[in-house]
Amino acid sequence: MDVLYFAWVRERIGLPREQVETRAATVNELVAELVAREERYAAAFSDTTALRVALDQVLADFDASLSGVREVAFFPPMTGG
Amino acid sequence: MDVLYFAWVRERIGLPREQVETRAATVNELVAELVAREERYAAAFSDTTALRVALDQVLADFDASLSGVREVAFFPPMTGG
Amino acid sequence: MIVRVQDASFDAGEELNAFSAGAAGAGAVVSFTGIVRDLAGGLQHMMIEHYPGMTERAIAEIVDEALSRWYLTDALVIHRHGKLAPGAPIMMVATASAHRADAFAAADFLMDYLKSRAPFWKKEVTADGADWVAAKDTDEAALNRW
Amino acid sequence: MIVRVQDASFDAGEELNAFSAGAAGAGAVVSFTGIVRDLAGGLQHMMIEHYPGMTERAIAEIVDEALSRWYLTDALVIHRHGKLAPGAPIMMVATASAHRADAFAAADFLMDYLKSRAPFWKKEVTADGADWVAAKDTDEAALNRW
Repeated sequence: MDVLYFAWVRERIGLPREQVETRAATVNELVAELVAREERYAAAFSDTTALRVALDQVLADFDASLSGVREVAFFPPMTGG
Repeated sequence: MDVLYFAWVRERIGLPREQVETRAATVNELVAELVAREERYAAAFSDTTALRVALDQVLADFDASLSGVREVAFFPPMTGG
Repeated sequence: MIVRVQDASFDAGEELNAFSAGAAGAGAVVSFTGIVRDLAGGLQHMMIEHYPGMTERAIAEIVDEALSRWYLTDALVIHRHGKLAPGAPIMMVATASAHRADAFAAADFLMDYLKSRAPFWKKEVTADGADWVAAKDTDEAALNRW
Repeated sequence: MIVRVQDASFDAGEELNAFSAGAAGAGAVVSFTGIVRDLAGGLQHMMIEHYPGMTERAIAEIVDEALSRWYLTDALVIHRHGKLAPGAPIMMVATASAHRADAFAAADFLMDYLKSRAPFWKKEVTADGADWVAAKDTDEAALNRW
């Protein structure tokens, strides 16, 4: 699964994207796996209410299923416009 | 007193402006005087609810006083923009 | 604040750029452009009559009201009179603000008031003759929003 | 309907004129331009990061939603990413309609949704460092209007 990070999430984790092998069934489970890896992930995901997630480029909730999903992206609330 | 006409009011009366000697105390009284003059005025003022009046270039009501007023203008509802 | 009442045409894009350049501290610029359209087909031109003197005064009052209601760094109103060809710009409003909601609301307000409170009258000229454009009840009703 | 996501700058006036020329049957054209502003003073530039692929998709969905809600003859969205100087245009929205109320509402709607639902993130770079612009609660709340 491709996992992408944007804005300060990218900066905290230090990567724009990575391949992740996971059996996580939901976004929340994936987040828990990442947080358990290293401090920089824990720092990035310390408050998921301050984050947004997109599954295959569509906004989703953190309890959404990852079944069939190929691309997960984490980022702060958008500030376009 | 200067009396001005715009748009189809001007076309019906056949004049853009004229000097009117009047002792009318209100706009309604002035309208009554004009209507009594000639058919073209009667045609222009047949329905004053379809008209607007400005006194010295400020929108007013037909029962407004003409005391001190130098310029009265009659016209249909505006269609700018 | 700039108000121009003119028979000459104008370039809406150039006006927008000049206005935006002067409002660089604002961040949000909203514009409205009204264009002569040929609704029924066969429009030869539009004639716009106005009331010189009252026009400038009425527009200035409307703009002052907008400036008192919203946080605007600047506002622009251009309105033409005389003979206008189909596709030509009739008028333009622009507002600049640090807040996009203020820029939108003020431009919307300016349009509603210019439509029904500035002394302009439109006449459409076709091969069949000329007709004064009738005011719409919805335009008068729109004023109640503010 | 035109959607452009680009790092190149653009000329808002030229875009407005080109859009209006293509929408001559509409009568009412509303535009919004967002400009990089130097709020606190000392802004060197703004960096806008985006999510290629999702950006175009999200904007197209927002524009489709606007086209389904209002009578529009056309809509335009341009949004830049990359490095932007103070005073430079960030983005632009334009809507064309036969009804000015529709043109205003749709442009206002597009801005609210682009602000909070299109994947762009702004960072302000000053001599003291760089800070990500925080999303505002009022921007999220604005979506409830629609």
